[in-house]
Amino acid sequence: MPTYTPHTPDEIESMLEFIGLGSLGELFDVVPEALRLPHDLAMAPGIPEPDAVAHLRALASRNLECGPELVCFAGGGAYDREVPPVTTALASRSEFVTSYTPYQPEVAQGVLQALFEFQTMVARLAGLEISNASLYDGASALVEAVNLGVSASGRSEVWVSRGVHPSWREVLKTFARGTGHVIVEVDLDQGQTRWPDTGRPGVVVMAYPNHLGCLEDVGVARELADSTGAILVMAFDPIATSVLRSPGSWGADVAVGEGQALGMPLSFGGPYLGLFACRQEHVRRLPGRLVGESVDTDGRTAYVTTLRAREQDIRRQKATSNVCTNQTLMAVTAAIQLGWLGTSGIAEVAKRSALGASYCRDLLVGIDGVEPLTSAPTLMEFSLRLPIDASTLIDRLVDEGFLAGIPLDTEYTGTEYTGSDMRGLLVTVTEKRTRSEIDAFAAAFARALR
Amino acid sequence: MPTYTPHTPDEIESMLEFIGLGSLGELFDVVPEALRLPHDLAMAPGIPEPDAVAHLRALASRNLECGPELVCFAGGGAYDREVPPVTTALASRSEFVTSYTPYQPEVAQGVLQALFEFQTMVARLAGLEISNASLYDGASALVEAVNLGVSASGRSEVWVSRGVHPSWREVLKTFARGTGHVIVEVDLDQGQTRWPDTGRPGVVVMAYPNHLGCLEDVGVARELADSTGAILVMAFDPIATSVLRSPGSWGADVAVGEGQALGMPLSFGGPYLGLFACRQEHVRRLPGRLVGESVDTDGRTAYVTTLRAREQDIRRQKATSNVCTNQTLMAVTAAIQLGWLGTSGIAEVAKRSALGASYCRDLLVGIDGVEPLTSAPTLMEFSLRLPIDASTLIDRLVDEGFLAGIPLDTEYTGTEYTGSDMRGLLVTVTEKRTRSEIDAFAAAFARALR
Amino acid sequence: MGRDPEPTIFELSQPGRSAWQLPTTGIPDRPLDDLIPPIHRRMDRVRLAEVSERDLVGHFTRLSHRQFSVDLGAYPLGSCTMKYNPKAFDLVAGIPGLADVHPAAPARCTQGWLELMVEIEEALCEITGMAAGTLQPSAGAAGELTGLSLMRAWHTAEGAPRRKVIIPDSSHGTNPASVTLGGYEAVTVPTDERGCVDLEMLRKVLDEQVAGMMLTNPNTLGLFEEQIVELAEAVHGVGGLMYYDGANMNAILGVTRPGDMGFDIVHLNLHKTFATPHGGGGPGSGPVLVADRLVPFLPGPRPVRLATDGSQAVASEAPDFGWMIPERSIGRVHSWHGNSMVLARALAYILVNGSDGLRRIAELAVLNANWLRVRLDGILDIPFDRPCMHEYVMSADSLQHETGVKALDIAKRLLEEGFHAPTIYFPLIVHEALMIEPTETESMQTLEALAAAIERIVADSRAPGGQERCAEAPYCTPVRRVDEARAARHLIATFDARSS
Amino acid sequence: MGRDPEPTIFELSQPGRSAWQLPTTGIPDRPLDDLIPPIHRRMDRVRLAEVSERDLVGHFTRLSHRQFSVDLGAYPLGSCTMKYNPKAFDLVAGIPGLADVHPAAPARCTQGWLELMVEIEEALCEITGMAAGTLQPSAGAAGELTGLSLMRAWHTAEGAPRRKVIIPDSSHGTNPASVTLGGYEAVTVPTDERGCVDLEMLRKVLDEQVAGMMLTNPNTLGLFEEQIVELAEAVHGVGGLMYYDGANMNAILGVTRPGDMGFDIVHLNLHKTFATPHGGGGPGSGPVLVADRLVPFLPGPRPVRLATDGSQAVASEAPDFGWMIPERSIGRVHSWHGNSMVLARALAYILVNGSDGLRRIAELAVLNANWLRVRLDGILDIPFDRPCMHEYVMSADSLQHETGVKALDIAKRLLEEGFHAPTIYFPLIVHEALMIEPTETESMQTLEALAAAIERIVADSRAPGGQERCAEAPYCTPVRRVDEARAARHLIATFDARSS
Ligand SMILES: Cc1ncc(COP(=O)(O)O)c(C=O)c1O
Ligand SMILES: Cc1ncc(COP(=O)(O)O)c(C=O)c1O
Repeated sequence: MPTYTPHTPDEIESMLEFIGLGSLGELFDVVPEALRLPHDLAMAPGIPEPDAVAHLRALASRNLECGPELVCFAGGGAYDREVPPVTTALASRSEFVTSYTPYQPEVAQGVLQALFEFQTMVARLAGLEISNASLYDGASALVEAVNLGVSASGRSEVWVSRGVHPSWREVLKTFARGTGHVIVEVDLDQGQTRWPDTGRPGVVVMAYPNHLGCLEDVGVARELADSTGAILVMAFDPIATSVLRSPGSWGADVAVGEGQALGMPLSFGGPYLGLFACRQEHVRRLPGRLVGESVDTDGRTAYVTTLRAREQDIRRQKATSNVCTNQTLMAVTAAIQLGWLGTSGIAEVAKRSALGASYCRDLLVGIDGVEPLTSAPTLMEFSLRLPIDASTLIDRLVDEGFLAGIPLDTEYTGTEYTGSDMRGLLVTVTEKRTRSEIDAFAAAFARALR
Repeated sequence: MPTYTPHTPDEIESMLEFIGLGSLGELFDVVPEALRLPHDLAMAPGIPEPDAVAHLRALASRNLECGPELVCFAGGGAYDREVPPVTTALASRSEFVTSYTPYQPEVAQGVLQALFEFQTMVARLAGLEISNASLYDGASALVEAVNLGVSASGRSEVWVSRGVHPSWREVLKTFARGTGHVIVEVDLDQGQTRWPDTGRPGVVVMAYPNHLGCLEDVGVARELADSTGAILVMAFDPIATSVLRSPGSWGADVAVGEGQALGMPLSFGGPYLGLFACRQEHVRRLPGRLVGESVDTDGRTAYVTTLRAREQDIRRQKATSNVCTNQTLMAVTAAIQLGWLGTSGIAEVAKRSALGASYCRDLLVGIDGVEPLTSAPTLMEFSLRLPIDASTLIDRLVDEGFLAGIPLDTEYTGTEYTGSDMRGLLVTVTEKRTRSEIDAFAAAFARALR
Repeated sequence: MGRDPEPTIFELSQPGRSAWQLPTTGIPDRPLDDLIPPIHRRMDRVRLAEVSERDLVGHFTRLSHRQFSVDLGAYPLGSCTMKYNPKAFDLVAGIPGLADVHPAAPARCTQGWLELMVEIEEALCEITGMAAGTLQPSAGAAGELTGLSLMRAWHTAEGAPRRKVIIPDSSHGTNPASVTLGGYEAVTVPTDERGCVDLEMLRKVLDEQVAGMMLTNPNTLGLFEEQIVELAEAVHGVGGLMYYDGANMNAILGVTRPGDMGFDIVHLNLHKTFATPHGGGGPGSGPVLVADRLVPFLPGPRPVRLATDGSQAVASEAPDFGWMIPERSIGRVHSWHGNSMVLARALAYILVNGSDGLRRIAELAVLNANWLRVRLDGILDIPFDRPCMHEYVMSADSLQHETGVKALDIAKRLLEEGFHAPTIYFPLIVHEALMIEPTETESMQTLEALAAAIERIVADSRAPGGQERCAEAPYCTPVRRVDEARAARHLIATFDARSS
Repeated sequence: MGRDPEPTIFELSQPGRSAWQLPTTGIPDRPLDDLIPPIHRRMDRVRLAEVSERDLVGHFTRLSHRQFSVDLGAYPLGSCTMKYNPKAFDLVAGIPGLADVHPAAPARCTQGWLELMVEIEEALCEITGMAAGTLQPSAGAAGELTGLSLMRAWHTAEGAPRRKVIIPDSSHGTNPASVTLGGYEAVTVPTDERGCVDLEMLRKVLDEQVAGMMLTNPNTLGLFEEQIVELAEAVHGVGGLMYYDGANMNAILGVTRPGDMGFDIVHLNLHKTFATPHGGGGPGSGPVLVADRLVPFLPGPRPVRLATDGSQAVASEAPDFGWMIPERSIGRVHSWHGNSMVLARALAYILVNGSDGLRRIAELAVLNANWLRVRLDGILDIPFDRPCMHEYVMSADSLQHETGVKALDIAKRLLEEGFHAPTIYFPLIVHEALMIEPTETESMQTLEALAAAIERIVADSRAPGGQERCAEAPYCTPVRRVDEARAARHLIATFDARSS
């Protein structure tokens, strides 16, 4: 029984003796006899660590990971971006990895200062005054933003553009059943949300770029929010925003995003990072942790979690959110990655992605039967209408060594031409994709449709 | 030109101005014009780090590494042993990796204490009082030991058993041309060194286990040393010694070894770790660094490099050795690995290796035409006489996914039966080899000889 | 080395400096204005820090030296299970076949991940005695909200959603917060003098509007709810569901199971019980396991074994894996499939420990806590002084009355002894609470050192000048006591707010 | 957190505790006595530490917090080139296709490694202006001894091995030590008032017994030997060979080359110039490059490009690689092929920098040193006050006379300012020497902070009580000034010697 516990048999005996017990079993005398498991758990006994690692390796070998064998053109909120070894090395430092929530600031300045820097960077990206210290993922950030919006506007009708990631909308709907928010989904037309003319939403939600990769005129949504007194929540991409107008400059009240692109591997969907920024006036409604600067008794700069009276451990049922453990290590990672990228690097990543996407789109729409799904401007992702089902195409391209993209639901393509097939495809190009990869991809794409 | 330098063009300009120069080129005005390179170095300009890493990966992919694709039965001083992730993680801590030689003990207690623990562990393994803080590799440790022995005995004739690793002997001979030591190589017979009856060596050198994997009766060498007043230098294996009589208990004056097996990957031969232990009386002749315990001005325990008057930076041409930079990080790694193994683990590694070797030898000598090269007892390595050239066999077995071992020179097999072929093979089994791997190896071995 | 203040990265920044290097793509360059219409172009450059790679490394390495962690010492933070996180599993997280898999890749490219998820779900079901589960929730609180959503879906399907959820007054703050977010009213039941839920009082608040009850067992006092069967029966009696907050599961692994106690919904904190590192406050993972009758409501898509006809297959009969959306699913609760890499680490931990090792974890966690409880007997108050499970609560109440030294002061003094502080002022029902959870990975020698440190601190509290010394502590941590009130009063939450 | 003393691992040890876990092999068990004859059996168990994995991690993590490093701050240690070590190359060292290759595997399994070695040898030849080389030496000193062996082989082949090797009085200690080990007598030539080798004095000691001369250029005063051509001519004139100690190569990368200066043998310190980390004192790598006429004597086996007929091919013409033993090889100087993984890191560094980047390194290293020299002008003595290369030497001689504060004291005070100390008391020819090498990876801001710290310390030396304050420093490092004399007097070099 190899484990990570230090106790030798002698020590166990002496410890038991010290507390007046005769066996380890007696420790559980307080558990009613009937509840005590009469047998071992129905699972194998422990195996040595190297065997367990080998098992996980064997599982891993049943996956086909993105890399030279499967060149990645899929995105949709999870991006195959350059993560330099320096980011991984720093974020792996065990002081960051194996610490708890910084409840004792005197011995947690490392994490606290990194979070303070993270908050500053996210606020700057979003063009807003306040950022929290992370949420679980893009979807949970959206849920929290809508909760804030409803609370701030006092109205629970939430208009959500279908440009918002379908999974995020689904999560929103799951939890809206509890909060009682009324979620109204709003269609896109040519990649742009067609907001209703009438009605009085408490919150308006849109994405920029949206799930089709399109850049919408956010001004329209801002006007809608102004005219109805709604809170404008904008889902943004932290890389794209380095070359696009920021949520703040578009007038968003709250900006949320998926932060995975800031140094996290794809990891089959997690752990990722929920970004959350808002205007100063909403700070007391902020969900999650917030780090503030203060001083210690010697007057030295020190960081500490603050405005704690919003949080569940203090406010309990009146808290702004229930979030406790969230994604601190990912926030630290993002701070490191953003430090590595810096002002010039982040814009370079966005630019290279955009150049690659434009180059790739030109090749793909040149293929017989392939059409752009919309004419709206796009940046690093774009959507296509295919002559066949997207899953079929993706499948064929896997055989050629490409992950072609993400199928788009019929909510985007309509069923007129396609029956129940999903003939929309979202294609993503990151700064890692080379010209020769794109050329080979386009050629394989054409072959797969022949 | 991507580099790791921080200087912006503005800063370069202002720094040049501060020192009164107009251009970077002027910094080299002190270099005679005729010596200044008139052109760039004839190599490609810099490439981005990810491209360079990709280049190294491409090179790596042209190797066939030990692992499931090439199951390793080769040893001979470089062993495919279990290196747990915990050893790698701790030894990779950047405080250990990116520090210099601990010249300033006040800020180098981490490395110094780790070396103090390393010295203790090596001394205990060797059964001797003193160990230094590392040398380059096994061969260099042997060279230093012989230098110590000659200096201690005052006689420069060195008898070296052919049981000592052939490469180490070669290194010894390379440098003996400078020191003027007379190296006399002594043959093995049935795996045991046949020491000459007459003569008066200053140093006697043998290996235990020796290069054929055999355990020799070290008592004979000890008697020889006693009767001639020679210093007995013993090459030992740090893992094997956990179940074998230690150099100290055999009466060795100096023990040297290759420490790679203590947590270092194969790494195509380096960086490895030279182990060096000796009796207390030789401490002032010790080569390399030595860490001692002392106190600081507040009386707290503190570690520091000591008996520095032996070293080149103080004693210059009278130093015991010229070694300066050596293998500190490997010594720290070994201390961690030995901490992980502990008393029970190291013996378990030796035992499992011996069990595997015995199981494997039984299978291999059962193959038609394969004979044991000697009848001497062996532990984790054993040598065979083959019906064909060893390189040919190794080559065939690579095709089957096995690295069969290391060819043995004709100095071990004699040329009577074999002409100039090398028909000896040294086979090694470590604790990582499973029964099914050994079974498959033996089957492939038999097939390869058919 | 850790003691010096570290400037922010923004103060290290110099215009024009950079660290990034990107791979060569060979794609022809074009101006961004060709690609982005003017109304979408950001006018300014995003001001991030501009540092060299060397300065980046220096900065974050120095910051790490200002941070305590499990790897530096014991972390007896009650309710948090800060056990040792095996280093081997960091390596698992780096395997490209796990790390570089896109979450939207087709199932044929992700069979290994799907199998891994099914494997851990099955293991967690066995450990908790439940039927099936979801791996999507990112942490305990997310699990709670998911569980409450399942409760709502169940009652809705049964007729009406109900209004109230019962929680004990000792419960963790996430419980009431989740109850509110789940659309319920939190009804609190008091703790009795034995430190358990007051069964009589519970019976009084039970009615047909009660959707269920949330409970940790052992509870946040570290005590086993001995009347758990009666509690569950009472709640079930009015048609309510029992929700198990698994934060304290470490105490009972392989000993007893929530499912056997009568719970219908369980969340686990993999980042506590299953040794995945806390990362300074996350990532976690909070899978939710449920009884049979709730399986159809689980979030989807769920990873499942597939029979040859593409339907869900029974355990280990089928080699293929796929996704399935439960019939009456409440829907997704995560952008993708959950914190997958945390699941991979937890599975490795479960495999290494196995049935025997998991039980041993509980035994030694409970042994350690009881040893410490007995060892410190008489040093501080122990409000509920009877055999505890994996943690127990002390109180500095008497000490505070006698000397003025508070739980907070003791916590701060411990920080300079090489230990993290225990959880303090929780649970709320104990005055001057200090909640200690040593975990099974600490040795007897470490426990003795911790006990000796507490003893010394308490003794010094009573010595002349003790109160002042304690109130001033800590002295030699990277910073000294931080002015929390000032941080809230004069909010500086970004570098840009500094000067304003 | 770094300030507390850490017990040795032996004090953490408890009998019967363990951390190890080994893979299952399935090989039937047998008693060891079946396998090992009694006379070979160790009677006792080796006493190693017996600790849990958790305690192992705690111990070495805490030790790491008691250790300064480049990643924590500037390390202006003259003659050591403590530049930033790019993290990406740690990743290179972990690639299984490099890390898990057995050094005795047949060449068909190691083509990648052979190519890598040929590539770096070619790059180093171009950088130094030499014809070919060996990658075997593990560090600079090993390179020196290899070089001296080559010298001996050359002269032996020419007729007789000769007796003497000339070194300047400013030379590094390894030079004279290697000379002795190489079987030569070291003859010292003095430094002239400009800080260079005194050419006249050199001429006086030159005769037919001189095998060669060892020299660094820039020398250990950080000055370029302006008369290098004349020096080389003089040595060559008596049939001697010129040996280039490459420790200071960082100053002249891409600017000038030892080969062009007239050197015949060159060693490089990859762990200095080519940014491979020093590892607390190693591993290093000290390749030796030589002029054409010495190539046949190089150590073997050498990695080479192979022509189709199996002979050595010329550059990049052939895709195959193999081993070749030079005709008149001096033999091996390493157990295997050298510190291969250090070579891999160095190659990556050379590729990233390329021809343009390498020169830029030299420029900025020299710029930084000169900036600091001018910045600190007048603060301490600068014995040879003229434009320096990548480092320069200051002296605390006047300060010591004036205040009693020594170079050692200044060094110790710097330690608490977040900097490593400069090299002190070297070169030996400068009293109270402080040798500063900032390297190119430190920013102007860091240099200014270093200069300001030195300025403050010097000012404080002169303030009342300054001498005492300085003599007592450092105050807040993990330990304070260590009693080095006591360590030597009462030697405790193992834990077991403690009590004795
Ligand atoms: C008893 C209890 N319940 C729930 C939680 C919430 O778990 P998480 O932090 O993972 O959201 C915690 C965490 O501290 C806890 O201790
Ligand atoms: C000038 C000089 N020469 C030689 C050496 C020796 O190099 P190594 O330490 O790699 O053996 C050094 C190292 O400090 C040095 O500075």
